Amino acid sequence: MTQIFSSAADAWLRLLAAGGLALVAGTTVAAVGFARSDYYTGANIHPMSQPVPFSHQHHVSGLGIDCRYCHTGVDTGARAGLPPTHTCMTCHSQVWTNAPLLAPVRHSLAENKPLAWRRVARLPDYVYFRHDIHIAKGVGCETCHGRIDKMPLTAKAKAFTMQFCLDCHRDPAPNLRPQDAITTMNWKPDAKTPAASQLAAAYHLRLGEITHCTVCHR
Amino acid sequence: MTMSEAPILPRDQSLGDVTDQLARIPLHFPTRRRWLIALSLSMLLLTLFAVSVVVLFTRGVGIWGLNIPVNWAFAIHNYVWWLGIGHAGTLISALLLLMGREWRNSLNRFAETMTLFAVVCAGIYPVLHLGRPWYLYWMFPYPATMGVWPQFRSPLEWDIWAVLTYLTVSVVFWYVGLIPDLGAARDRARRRGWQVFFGVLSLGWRGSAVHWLRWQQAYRLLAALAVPLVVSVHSEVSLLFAAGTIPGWHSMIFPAYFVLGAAFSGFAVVAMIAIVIRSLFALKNLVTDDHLDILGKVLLATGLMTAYGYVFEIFDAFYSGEAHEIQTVHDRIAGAYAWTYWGAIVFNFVFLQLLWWRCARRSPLVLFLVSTSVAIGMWLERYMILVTSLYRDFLVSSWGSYTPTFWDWSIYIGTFGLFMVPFLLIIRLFPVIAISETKEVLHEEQAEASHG
Amino acid sequence: MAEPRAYGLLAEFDTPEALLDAARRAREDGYRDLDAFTPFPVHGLAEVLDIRDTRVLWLGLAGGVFGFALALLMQVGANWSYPLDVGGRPVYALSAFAVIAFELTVLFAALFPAIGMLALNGLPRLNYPVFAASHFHLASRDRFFLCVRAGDARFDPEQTAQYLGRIGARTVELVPA
Amino acid sequence: MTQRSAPFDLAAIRHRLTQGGSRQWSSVEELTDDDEFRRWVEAEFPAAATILAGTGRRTFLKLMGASLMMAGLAGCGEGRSDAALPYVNQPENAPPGIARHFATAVTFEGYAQPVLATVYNGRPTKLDGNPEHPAARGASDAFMQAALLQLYDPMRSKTPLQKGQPTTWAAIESMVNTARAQWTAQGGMGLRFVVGDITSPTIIRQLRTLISALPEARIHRFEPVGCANRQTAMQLAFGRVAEPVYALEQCEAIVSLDDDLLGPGPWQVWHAQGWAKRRGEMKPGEGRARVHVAECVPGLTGVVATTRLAADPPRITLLAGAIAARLGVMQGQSATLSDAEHQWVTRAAEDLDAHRGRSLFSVGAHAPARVQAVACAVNEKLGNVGRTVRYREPMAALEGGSLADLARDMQAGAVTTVIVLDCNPAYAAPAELRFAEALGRVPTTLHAGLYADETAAACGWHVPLSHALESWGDARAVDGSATILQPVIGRLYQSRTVPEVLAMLSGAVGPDAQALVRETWAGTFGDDFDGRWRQALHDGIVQEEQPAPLSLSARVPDIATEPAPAEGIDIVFRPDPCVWDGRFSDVAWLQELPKPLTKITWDCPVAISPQLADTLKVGNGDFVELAAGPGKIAGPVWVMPGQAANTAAVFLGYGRAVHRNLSHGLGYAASALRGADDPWHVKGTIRRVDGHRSFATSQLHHRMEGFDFVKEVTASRPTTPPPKPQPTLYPEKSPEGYGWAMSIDLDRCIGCNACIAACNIENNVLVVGRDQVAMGREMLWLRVDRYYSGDIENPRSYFQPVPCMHCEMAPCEMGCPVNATTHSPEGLNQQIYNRCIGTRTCSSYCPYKVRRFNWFDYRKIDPATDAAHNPDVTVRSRGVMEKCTYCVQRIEAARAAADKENRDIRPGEVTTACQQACPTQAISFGNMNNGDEEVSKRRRSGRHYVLLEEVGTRPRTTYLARWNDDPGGEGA
Repeated sequence: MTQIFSSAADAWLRLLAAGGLALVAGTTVAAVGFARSDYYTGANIHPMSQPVPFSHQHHVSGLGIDCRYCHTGVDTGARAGLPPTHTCMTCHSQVWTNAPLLAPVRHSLAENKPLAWRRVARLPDYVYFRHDIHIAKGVGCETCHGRIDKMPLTAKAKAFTMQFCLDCHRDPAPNLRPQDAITTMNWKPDAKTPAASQLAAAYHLRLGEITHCTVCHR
Repeated sequence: MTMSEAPILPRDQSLGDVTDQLARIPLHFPTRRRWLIALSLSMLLLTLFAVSVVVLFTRGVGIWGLNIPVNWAFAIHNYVWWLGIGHAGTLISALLLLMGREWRNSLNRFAETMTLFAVVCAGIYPVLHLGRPWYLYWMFPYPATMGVWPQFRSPLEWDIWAVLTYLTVSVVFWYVGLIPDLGAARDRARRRGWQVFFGVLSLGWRGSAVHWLRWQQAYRLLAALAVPLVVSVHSEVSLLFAAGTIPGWHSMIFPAYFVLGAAFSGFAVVAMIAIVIRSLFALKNLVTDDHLDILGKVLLATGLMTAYGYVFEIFDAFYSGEAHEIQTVHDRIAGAYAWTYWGAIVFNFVFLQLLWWRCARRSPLVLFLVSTSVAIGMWLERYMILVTSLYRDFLVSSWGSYTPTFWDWSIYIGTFGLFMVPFLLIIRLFPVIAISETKEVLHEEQAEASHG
Repeated sequence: MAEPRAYGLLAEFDTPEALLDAARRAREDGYRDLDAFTPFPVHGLAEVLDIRDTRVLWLGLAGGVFGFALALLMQVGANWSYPLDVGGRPVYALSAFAVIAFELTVLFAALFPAIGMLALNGLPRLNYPVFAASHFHLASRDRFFLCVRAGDARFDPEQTAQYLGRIGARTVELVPA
Repeated sequence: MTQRSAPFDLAAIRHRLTQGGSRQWSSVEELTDDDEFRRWVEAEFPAAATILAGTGRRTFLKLMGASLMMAGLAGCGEGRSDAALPYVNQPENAPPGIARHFATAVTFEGYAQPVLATVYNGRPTKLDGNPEHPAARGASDAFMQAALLQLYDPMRSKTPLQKGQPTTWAAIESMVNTARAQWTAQGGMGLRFVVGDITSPTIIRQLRTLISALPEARIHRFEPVGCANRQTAMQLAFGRVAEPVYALEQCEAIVSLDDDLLGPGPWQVWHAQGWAKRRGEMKPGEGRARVHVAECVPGLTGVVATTRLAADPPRITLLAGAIAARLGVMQGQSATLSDAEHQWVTRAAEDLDAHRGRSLFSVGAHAPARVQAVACAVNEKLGNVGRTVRYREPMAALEGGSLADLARDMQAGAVTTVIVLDCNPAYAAPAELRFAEALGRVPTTLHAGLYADETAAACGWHVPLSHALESWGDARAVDGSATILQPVIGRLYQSRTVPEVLAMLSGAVGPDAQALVRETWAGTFGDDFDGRWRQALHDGIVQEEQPAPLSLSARVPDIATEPAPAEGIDIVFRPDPCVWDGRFSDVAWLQELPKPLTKITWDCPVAISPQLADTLKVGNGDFVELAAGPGKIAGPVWVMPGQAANTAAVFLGYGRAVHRNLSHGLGYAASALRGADDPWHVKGTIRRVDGHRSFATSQLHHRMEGFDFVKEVTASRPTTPPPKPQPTLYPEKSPEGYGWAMSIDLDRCIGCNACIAACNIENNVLVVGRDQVAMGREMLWLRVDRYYSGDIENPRSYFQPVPCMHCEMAPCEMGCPVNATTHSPEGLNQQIYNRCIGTRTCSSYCPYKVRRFNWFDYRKIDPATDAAHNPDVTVRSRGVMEKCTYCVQRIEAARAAADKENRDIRPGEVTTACQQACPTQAISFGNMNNGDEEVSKRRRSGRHYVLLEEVGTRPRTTYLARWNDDPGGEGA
């Protein structure tokens, strides 16, 4: 009998085996990574197009308008709410009255058709998030929505994964601020700010009780 | 069993003949026509299976006859049934290897093969029966962005691990045992294609003394592990029920009861396959009537032990005096599904009694029929254990009933295709009987003979 | 003249007994670098050739320990990372974790020696000198081969070949490297 | 996975319900009968085809719903539209996504059912009894809950019709104008109105004005159930119409002759609350509220009765006579009573006698008028009048002729115009009147209704009416107080309210619904109109002087004292407990509500006594034919334990002729047998005919089989056996913080289904259709188990509501491999739909089988429920398990409110939907770690027990054993 395989065959076989293993391992790692990627979570990626190129940067840091001026529901209800066209027109009936950029707003008013914004920060429908309680317990806008005052066009700042929510629900203290700093952007605790633990106590946080399922899912 | 002394294989055959005979089966396949017919039939069943699964996944488990309270039926009970069948393969192979029962060697290869695909059929059911199978991966611990993990206290979670472990170990055990024979087949092969095929699969096995040494260590170690594994796997399957509070499930005897039942049904199927294969490939010289005789005895033994389980279950219920338990026993014996109970008794134990007679054990036909009835009987038993416990549990108000639908049946019958197709391919492509081990036995016997 | 580099000499025997006998004598006569190729494990061959190796078994033990540890780590870890009240059971329900612990113990106790066996045997090895030997295909049929490797101190193509012939080899063949 | 409301939903809903909705429905209708389509279905959905054969549109839609999943494995297909539409001009104090509540009312047989409507973004999602209103006190019944779904019912009439073809209001108005010229010319000669019972001051005012303007016009009253019979009785007794009002909270002894006081109907909540109050107040041994019932068809009152007697209709008369005689109201009777009857009469009479002024003798409104009249006399004699019963002017005050009169006149050709206001005589009228046919002889016929029903089909013209929740209007509740109806949602279709239609008839152009109502109340409110108007709208009740009760003295009519020669069987008629007289038969979700005593859904049986079943050799589902006079009906049998031996009961509300109505193809039309003079009872024959129909029931087995799921306590044994100590290997729960628990008092439960109804709506429980229920796949989170024990001729019956037990040692949680069901620190057994992969292990392990599974995608089956979804609760998709959550959305809402104010949740701040709806407060819910809460008190009570305690699951839902006032039937 003669050799069935050339001496190179073994090399190929081993190469193949190694390649196969590498592929499997690589795919696994890639999949786990992909689920966390900005591409998948939609965080920090290019802002989606809106009917009006509304600039938070201009309105917040430029004009210093408080978040609650437009998002009126934020401390009273589950939803922050988008401003009705009328809110826009309170100013824009005076300034930029016929700026082409604002045409959609004027049409909306004229034809009594809502502006069709596209939702930037959305949670899955089975997550029952309440803005008001988070505000009431001292979680600032910035914590979840990022430096909105630096966004000419609005983009999602954080990956709203369950892990993201859990991190804070397990240990809220580091993300707490005094009520007067809720809407402040780029807020840093200063000398007068009470320590995180004191804040947590002051807000009567039910630590360890806000991670069970029905807090968010019903 | 005293067979280890008496010769199990006819001695008037040389090592060479045996080698050629067995290695020829893949290389110069006999009975091509019958094999092709069998394969195409199996293919049909497999297609039926595929179609049913597509419908199932698109429409939902509602296409089955399930309801509340009977929200488990065919899927789970066929899962248990298939898994049970699988166990015999491992048992025969491993247990008897350890006990040095030579007669095993003629049976272990296809017994193990049978195990592999029985376990595949079993393993696919828990997936099919999910309401949302596309989230199956949630049952495995992986770093999820949800931060949630599987629930390791759940018998269902245990089962996933048990079955996957069992499948992996079975494959490894099967393959390790196969390597030397693949080598032998390679050396018999003349056509290039076959040479490469067996050459690669045999990993260049060359039967060096030191290789044999390590091979034997590994193989025996695997066998030693396989036995407790089998026991644990089916015990866990039984926990899937025993861990619930439902009367008729919540019982201490379940693990033993299930393992024995599993071996019982498994040996029956091994016997069936042995009989078919030996006639199909004319292996009467290797799978001898003595083998059948032994199988018959084993079948009888495990059968009687299972019967004990039945008796004890009833005793248990009345001994506990627990109203619901007694109610369940009553429902089993006289309820709407009494036919499953009595069916199980008849098919499992009545025909079985034939095997007290040697001639019956040694007659392929009789043994085959008895084995078939056992397979059916055990299927009925699983059905009975599931449905009769669920359809009437505690509250009278939630009593219900269950009737399998077309799709229940189509998927079950389809799994036969899922089992047969790969099985047929394997016996077409690989040596169905362990060559090296058979030769070892043969040589020992000849040696004994020559030394007087 | 230059010696062709050889792998060794391959001596063919008819029965395992003949092989054992030959191997024993070869050892007595001082051959050390011996190997044998047989269609099935021949009792006592390892002792005669003085091969001792239990690493495979130790690998089994290691695998078991590894699997057990991994299982416990996984289950305890999961419940530590997100402790949830499940049916009033304890968070670290070791009795419940035992099942999967057992499974993984068995799993790795099986995988380690299986893979280890191949690795120690240097398999897969598709191309190997002895395959070139003219009768070697019978090594998986009904012939038993004794091999004196070229590495042996007393190895000499002619003398050793004659020696093997003397101790009953049916054929002797020089296997090129 | 879910559907949640976004602002401006209303637009979307209106769009779907009109365009999308209607097209889908009509097409499905055409399609289901079309062979071409059938072939297509067989090709596309083989399984569908098999089930499709001979089933209605609902089944079909179910299959479509399931088959929608063909669109891939997107099992939890969230419609991931990222559109965000703000208001253009945000309404005053209506921030999006925040629920607002409006007090208004829905009407049932003309009576107001005062409700508090929960409204999200202009979309009512829940109705609850108005807590401020004495006739509701926060409680509700199934019909009140269902009104919401009727509002969104896509089958509602959407446009005016002329001869079945869509037309415009303009066309209607011009038609009316020409007609009116003719009426005025002839002073209304030949103009007839058909109305149901009407309590609305506005409508009454308008009709009276119309009549005074057209003196020859006539009003005919027709209420298929109603209490016309009772009015006749009052005429007999007092010589004038009157309406008796019972104060059950005053009654220590109630004797009811075939009067299902606690049964379904406009009075249910009122009576149930009164009875429960009395039942709760009394101490053991002090008689509590003893109820003695003799009835021919088992009713809810019979279930809670102290003693119950099954009596055929003729015997009822004799029993009345016997009781009257014993109390000296009538001269000595020689009625031949059986021993059982005699014993019952003795006990009843003694109890009445022993509690003069604190008792009530009541006879069913459908019993012969004379017998009812006797009851008036008896109560007077007992001094109950003014205490437990008072008489008042009927709320439905309109005087008018009967439908029989109208039929006669129409046949005679004396009628030129018939205007049918919000009732359906063509379907419900006794067949012998041949009403629809007669209607055909009338030149001008106009029907105004919520549906284009049988009458609409028989009329030349039809106009759609607005639903009460879309309407300005007014109505009076059973207690006599008025409620002003205000719209809580914009009109979905081009419909008008009854006042608007009447205004149109009297020539007003483009009438303003609100103005018409204001006009009515101008007088009552006087100056400061706006103030009182706003007050009335806010409270949901008009503060006004209630007229003093009438003081009347009863004459005693003579009634039969000897049994009439018995020929044939007694056929009695009853309203269906779920669809009533058929007015609710298109509400899918009421169709699926299990009927209290039979647990049948989507169907209408002929209930016969076990004795009859035995003689006929029939079982449940076998067909029988009932014949009386010319009329015949055939229907499947239900053998009703405890029904009077010679009685067969047929139910109204089914066998609808309107093809698109859900009841089409279900059951029979009882009107075929009904007589015009006595619509409640006929003598007839019954025979077995071929055919069998298996019912879709939510409970297959009703006999308790010797188990004690429902425990009873008696005066001699006033406590349940103390719980056995249950050792456990597991860590004990700490009694810190909140420990949510529910306690259900089986002594108060009357099985009225209000809790189920409320639960379904609050928690978006989906309709699954008849076939699925038949397979045992109903979705009810809370079921009311019905058991009976004892002999089947006159068994003892029990109700037991079973929600999730929220076990502390929950077997289900242990079974779940993915942590989809876990335990909250506060003791909730949480079910997380979006984590569930559907292994169903939890349900297999559940000893109470309270878990429900989405076998298919049920979301698309019933568009009505679609629009009514509660935005705070996930709508479950295919393949996930669901179950009672203790209304966790309410708990979390309360917690958010509390946390914002840094306080604890107050006792009673969280109420579950079932608890809120229950008219008898059988259900209490709260924090069991706070010893002062009702639920903790109940858990300490002697009657407290745990269902299936031996299983050791430690449930948080527990029960209070039922009182048995009459152990062994030998008197207490």
